[in-house]
Amino acid sequence: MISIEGLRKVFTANKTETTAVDDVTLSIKQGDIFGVIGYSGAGKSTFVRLLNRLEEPTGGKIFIRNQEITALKKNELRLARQDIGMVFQHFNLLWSRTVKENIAFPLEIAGVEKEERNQRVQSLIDLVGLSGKEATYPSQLSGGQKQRVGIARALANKPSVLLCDEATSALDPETTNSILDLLVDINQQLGLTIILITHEMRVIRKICNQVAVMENGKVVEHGNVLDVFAHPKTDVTKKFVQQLMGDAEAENEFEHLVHTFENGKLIRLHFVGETTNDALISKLVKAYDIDISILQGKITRTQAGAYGTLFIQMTGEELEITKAIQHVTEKTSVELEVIRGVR
Amino acid sequence: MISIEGLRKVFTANKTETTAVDDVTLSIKQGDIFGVIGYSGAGKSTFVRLLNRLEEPTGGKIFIRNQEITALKKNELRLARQDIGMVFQHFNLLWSRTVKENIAFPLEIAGVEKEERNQRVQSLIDLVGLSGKEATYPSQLSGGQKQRVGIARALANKPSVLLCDEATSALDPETTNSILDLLVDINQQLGLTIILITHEMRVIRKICNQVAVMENGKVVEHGNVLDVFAHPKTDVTKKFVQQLMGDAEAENEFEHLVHTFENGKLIRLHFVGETTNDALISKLVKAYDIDISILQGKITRTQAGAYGTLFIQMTGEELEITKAIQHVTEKTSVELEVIRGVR
Amino acid sequence: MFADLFATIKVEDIVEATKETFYMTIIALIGTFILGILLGLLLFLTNKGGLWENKWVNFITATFVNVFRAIPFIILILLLFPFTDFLVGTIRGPNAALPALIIGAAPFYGRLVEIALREVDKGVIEAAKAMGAKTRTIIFKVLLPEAMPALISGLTVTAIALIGYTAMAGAIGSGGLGSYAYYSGFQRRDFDIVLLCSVIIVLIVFLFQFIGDYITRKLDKR
Amino acid sequence: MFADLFATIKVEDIVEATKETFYMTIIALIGTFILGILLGLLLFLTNKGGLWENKWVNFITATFVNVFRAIPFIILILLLFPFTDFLVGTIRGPNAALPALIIGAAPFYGRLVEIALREVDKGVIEAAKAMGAKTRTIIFKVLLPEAMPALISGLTVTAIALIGYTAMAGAIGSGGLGSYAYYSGFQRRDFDIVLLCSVIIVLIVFLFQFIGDYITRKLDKR
Amino acid sequence: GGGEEKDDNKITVGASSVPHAEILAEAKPILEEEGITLEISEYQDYVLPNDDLANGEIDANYYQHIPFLEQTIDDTGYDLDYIAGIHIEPMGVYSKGISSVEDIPEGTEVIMSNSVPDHGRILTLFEEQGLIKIDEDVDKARATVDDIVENPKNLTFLPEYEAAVLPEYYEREEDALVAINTNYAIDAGLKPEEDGLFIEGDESPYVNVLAVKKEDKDDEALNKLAEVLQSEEIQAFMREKYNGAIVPVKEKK
Ligand SMILES: Nc1ncnc2c1ncn2[C@@H]1O[C@H](COP(=O)(O)OP(=O)(O)OP(=O)(O)O)[C@@H](O)[C@H]1O
Ligand SMILES: Nc1ncnc2c1ncn2[C@@H]1O[C@H](COP(=O)(O)OP(=O)(O)OP(=O)(O)O)[C@@H](O)[C@H]1O
Ligand SMILES: [Mg+2]
Ligand SMILES: [Mg+2]
Repeated sequence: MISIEGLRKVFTANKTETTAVDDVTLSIKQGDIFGVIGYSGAGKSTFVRLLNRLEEPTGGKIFIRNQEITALKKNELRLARQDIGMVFQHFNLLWSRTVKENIAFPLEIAGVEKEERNQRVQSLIDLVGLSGKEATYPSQLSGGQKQRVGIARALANKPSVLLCDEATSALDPETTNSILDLLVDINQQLGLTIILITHEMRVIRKICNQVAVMENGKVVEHGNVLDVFAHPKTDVTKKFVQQLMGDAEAENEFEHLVHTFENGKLIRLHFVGETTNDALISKLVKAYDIDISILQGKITRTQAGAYGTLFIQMTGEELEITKAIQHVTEKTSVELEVIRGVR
Repeated sequence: MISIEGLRKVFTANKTETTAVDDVTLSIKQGDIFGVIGYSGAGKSTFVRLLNRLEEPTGGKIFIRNQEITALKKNELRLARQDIGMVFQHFNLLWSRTVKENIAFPLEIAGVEKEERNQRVQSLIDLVGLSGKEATYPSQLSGGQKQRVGIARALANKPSVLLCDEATSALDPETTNSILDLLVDINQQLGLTIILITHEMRVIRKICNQVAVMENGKVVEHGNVLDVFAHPKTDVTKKFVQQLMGDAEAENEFEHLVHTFENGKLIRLHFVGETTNDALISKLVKAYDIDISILQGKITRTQAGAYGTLFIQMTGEELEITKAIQHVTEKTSVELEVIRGVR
Repeated sequence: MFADLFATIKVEDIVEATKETFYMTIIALIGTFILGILLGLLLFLTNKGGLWENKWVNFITATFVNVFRAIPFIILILLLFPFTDFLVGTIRGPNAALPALIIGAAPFYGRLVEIALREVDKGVIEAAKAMGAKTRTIIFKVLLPEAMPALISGLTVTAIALIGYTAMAGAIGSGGLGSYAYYSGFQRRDFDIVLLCSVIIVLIVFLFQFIGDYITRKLDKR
Repeated sequence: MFADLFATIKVEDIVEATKETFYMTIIALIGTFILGILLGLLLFLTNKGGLWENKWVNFITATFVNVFRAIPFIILILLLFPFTDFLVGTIRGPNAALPALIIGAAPFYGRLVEIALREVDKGVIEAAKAMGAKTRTIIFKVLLPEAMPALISGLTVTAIALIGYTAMAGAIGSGGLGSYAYYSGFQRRDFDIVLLCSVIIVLIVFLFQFIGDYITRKLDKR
Repeated sequence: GGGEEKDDNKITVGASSVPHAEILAEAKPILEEEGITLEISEYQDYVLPNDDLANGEIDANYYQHIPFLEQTIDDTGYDLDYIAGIHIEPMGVYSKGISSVEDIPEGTEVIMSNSVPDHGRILTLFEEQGLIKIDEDVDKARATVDDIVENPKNLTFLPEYEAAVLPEYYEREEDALVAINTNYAIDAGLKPEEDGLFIEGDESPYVNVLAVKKEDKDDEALNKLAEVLQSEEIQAFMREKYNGAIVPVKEKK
């Protein structure tokens, strides 16, 4: 569907060059929901803007549906763009148009008839929860309302590719969920391919099947969401995964755990998705003469099984504890790390 | 510190009235980090903008440090505002000024001397991670970089109150964390009072001690973060809490759990923060002849003890299971809900 | 009392002059609006980074605009005689003044249009581009509507400048208040006429300003 | 060849006229800039929803601006004689034209300033207010810098209109290319002079336009 | 242009509004009795009436004096002529601070109209007073400031002011000499005979004429118009209405 080869973008400002996107090679399949994550300034927005050539690449090629976007003439590009929806980080609504007229705009561009236009616009307004605000001008909307207009506008022309630049960052979780559900719906029903920049791992986890992690303009890791998250290779990815797993906070409060729970061993268990380990704690407690307290952590159900991290406290005889640890490391796929030994 | 009485704001547009903030009465103590959450369009931005009178209230009173903000004359208001920092949802940077000059702006207004100004600006630039971008104009920054400039600008004049309108929504988790740490630091060292709108429960949980939930212009719930989250009363709050606890997703995948785990009882355990319950599972397994698998859930460490929800599967004799359940309900503070009985 | 104060004034002459001023200003304004928008768009679109970026067209348009802005109005009127004769069929009277008024004012308005278009948010133009809009669509549905308040304010300014120009068009017998004030009033030291004409001109200016401000305010939804 | 073509032209006269045009335009432009910014700010700030919202001051400023924009230039020059005499000490020559040029052009530039200020992002003004900025600070550190590209473009437009006005100031012996072209060229049917003067005027216009565009581009960091 | 299908009994005459158009208006009813319809077309400009006459837009014009007409013919090659001279608008030199020609100090400034056709006329006046001498080889009517060969009092001639503004300079510039067309002087409340330092007499060559195309010189209706304009009735009207600013003449070509 989309294939990208050696894409580069260099900005020159005040005589210094910034390589915003650096030699990115990727391919995205039809129907993928492709997440892009990375630190602020990593080049995510620039990357997405290159895809529909809002920025002209400094180098590299982009193919969408076997059409070489980077080689298109002005008019061909125009037509190709009608099939690519885009949600902007800063909304970019026309202040001179009402909510309704803003959403109708891409339909006017594509020459959709008035009756159908009205119908589609109305159903989109309902979908994004803006009924009653049809005749309102953007300046009278809240941030999230503006963003929803932007999303409705991007979907109006039933594009086959949707580019989202932090489309839900101004939205509360409830609205985010309903928007994401909407996207998944369209994705499944019409095979819409979505490329989505986000800072919220929750969004990635909820709807993406592919993910790319960017750092300093480079894609440092990409692939299946579960693969990437289960075995993060780079520091960036690890940091992001920690957010999802709630470890980021755990890390910060580590000291606190160490001090609060003075007896027994503090252990981190890392479940990597196997159903056989579901009753692990129960088994350990029965098999060995120890007690286990669950201090903190998060377990998530994935298709493959439980996945996540738990901090536990094991108390009991030193020997029993050692045996239990041995059991875990030798007989299960759970990764175990002793944070502090018995005092 | 801040006390708000019967605050109201009604917008009139196209002859229809919108009550954006509806009779809000609240008080916020010095040094509080006060979170405001609510759906898009709930009136959060309007509420915060009323606090420094960027919007004139339709009714009600606001006191900050015993000064009646709503009664101040123009010049008094001006001076009062120099002590209130504000981070805008849409950044509102001056495009004609570089990063450095933007951050220096409130200092120029407050008449801080050049040397000290430069020094403070530089240290803020370092703190928000924009070193090297000092001389860049906003149009050449990424979304998150702009937001960080906005944050640095709001902090520049060492205000005693900081109003943040989704100050971290354009930021990746890592940067968000560092900004939040910065805020907590200032809060602790200088007693800065922070009022913070956010959609990210993570942010609330990480730094807020007080929270208010808004819906349709009204504050439907407020108080200590733990209290509000442990016993959410309204639907809105419950929805938000579910996000924090990872239940939102759990709810969605509930069906899936029910089908996958066909034996035993499916049970939801809700820990409400008591250290005595830490080893609950371990105890149950030992005391009764049952096995417990942890399917999904999240446990968070709070000052008061473990807090969170776990979905577990209990297998074993019907009788033993019943006893175990009885034990939990009668002898612990853990809330238990049987989702599906034994098949 | 009024009759006393303005004893020497012929009311019908003043009415006639007022009509002529209105006639010339309004027709010229329509022409200026159309031609000015065209010139302004051309300047904006062919400029560096514009949708039709084209150094040469930009240079030629700029030259055209600058040349006609620079020529003293009285010389312009005379230079345009052959053109006026061809277009209007006469080189005297109010109608003959129109081509010169339009060609004198349009380059000026064109520059104001260019300035207004430059203030349109780049992000919005980008959004339209991303939707695959034709340049025509961008012009008519984005650039012009988004710039409309500034375009109308600019038109108001131009309208008032045009009222000033009509005074000079008196040289070719186009009449109007300005030339009536100058030739029948000022040249003959009849300051009652100058005063009365000036008051009427000021009232007309206020009228245009009021209408312009009203429309601008109605259109501005920011 | 040049000497041949323009046999009748006295080079020193043309040089002198060019100097006078430059002199009048530049001095008047400085005055216009200052007075126009003042008027534009006053119009903007006292307008509905402005920082100094004040119906009456706004009305009075608008009246002042409109009256002076409406008076035909030649009449304006004469009305200003006592004022000019007091201020400049003479009512003849290039210096005597300055007050009329400035008072004729400033209201016009004032309107352009108002339009430019209206285009400044409301959010940025709000940010400054939230920081507790004095109105003075908002004016000098927010409104003017943020509107600067449009202010300079508007000044360029005004400068070129001023060049046109200097031609009319010839009536009081201020010299300059425009009146030289009309009196020594056009009146005597010496079209070489008209042509040469026009070419020089166009070149001056281009010069102003070029400088204006350059500054605008440099300042515009959006 | 309306030249082709000429109606013998209808003539269109271009004129400056004051006094020419007013004089024509006075003549209109008299001509009407003779069966001639007179249409008056007013001009504010000095170049167009001759252009219009040459290309047949109008049948005659009445706004210029003979030297101006001759210069136009020289400059453009138009085939124009005149039927009769009607009146003179004498040029006068005024000053608030200087009371006689003898008292004119060294280096006095002379403020004069920027209308080129007036320049020769004013300089001739100065020459008649013995204040300057104009180059012998130059046609006096076309003399410019550059043609002065002797200027014993070192007068500074400033030929660059709008004619209508001149009375203002008379009021405000006491030490200068101001050359003012009589019509402007009168409108400004000056009395030429009393206030003028020196003034043109009726021997002046600057006679305002009824100009026509050469081919129309013998046109009946136009000659009739000339006759009416020179009639006692119209001449009396001129004397009375413009009390001294206009001197009627009866010159015939
Ligand atoms: N200037 C205005 N005129 C009219 N209505 C307005 C105006 N500003 C806001 N509103 C309305 O007031 C309500 C509250 O808006 P507000 O911006 O406070 O919401 P919010 O809670 O900040 O939402 P979000 O999370 O989407 O930013 C919305 O329904 C909005 O449409
Ligand atoms: N027009 C420009 N001129 C110069 N540099 C630019 C320009 N646009 C972006 N950059 C730089 O390119 C880099 C990447 O920017 P980009 O907007 O792609 O980041 P991002 O990943 O979207 O960040 P964020 O999450 O903060 O939005 C940044 O360092 C930014 O400063
Ligand atoms: Mg971005
Ligand atoms: Mg908001």
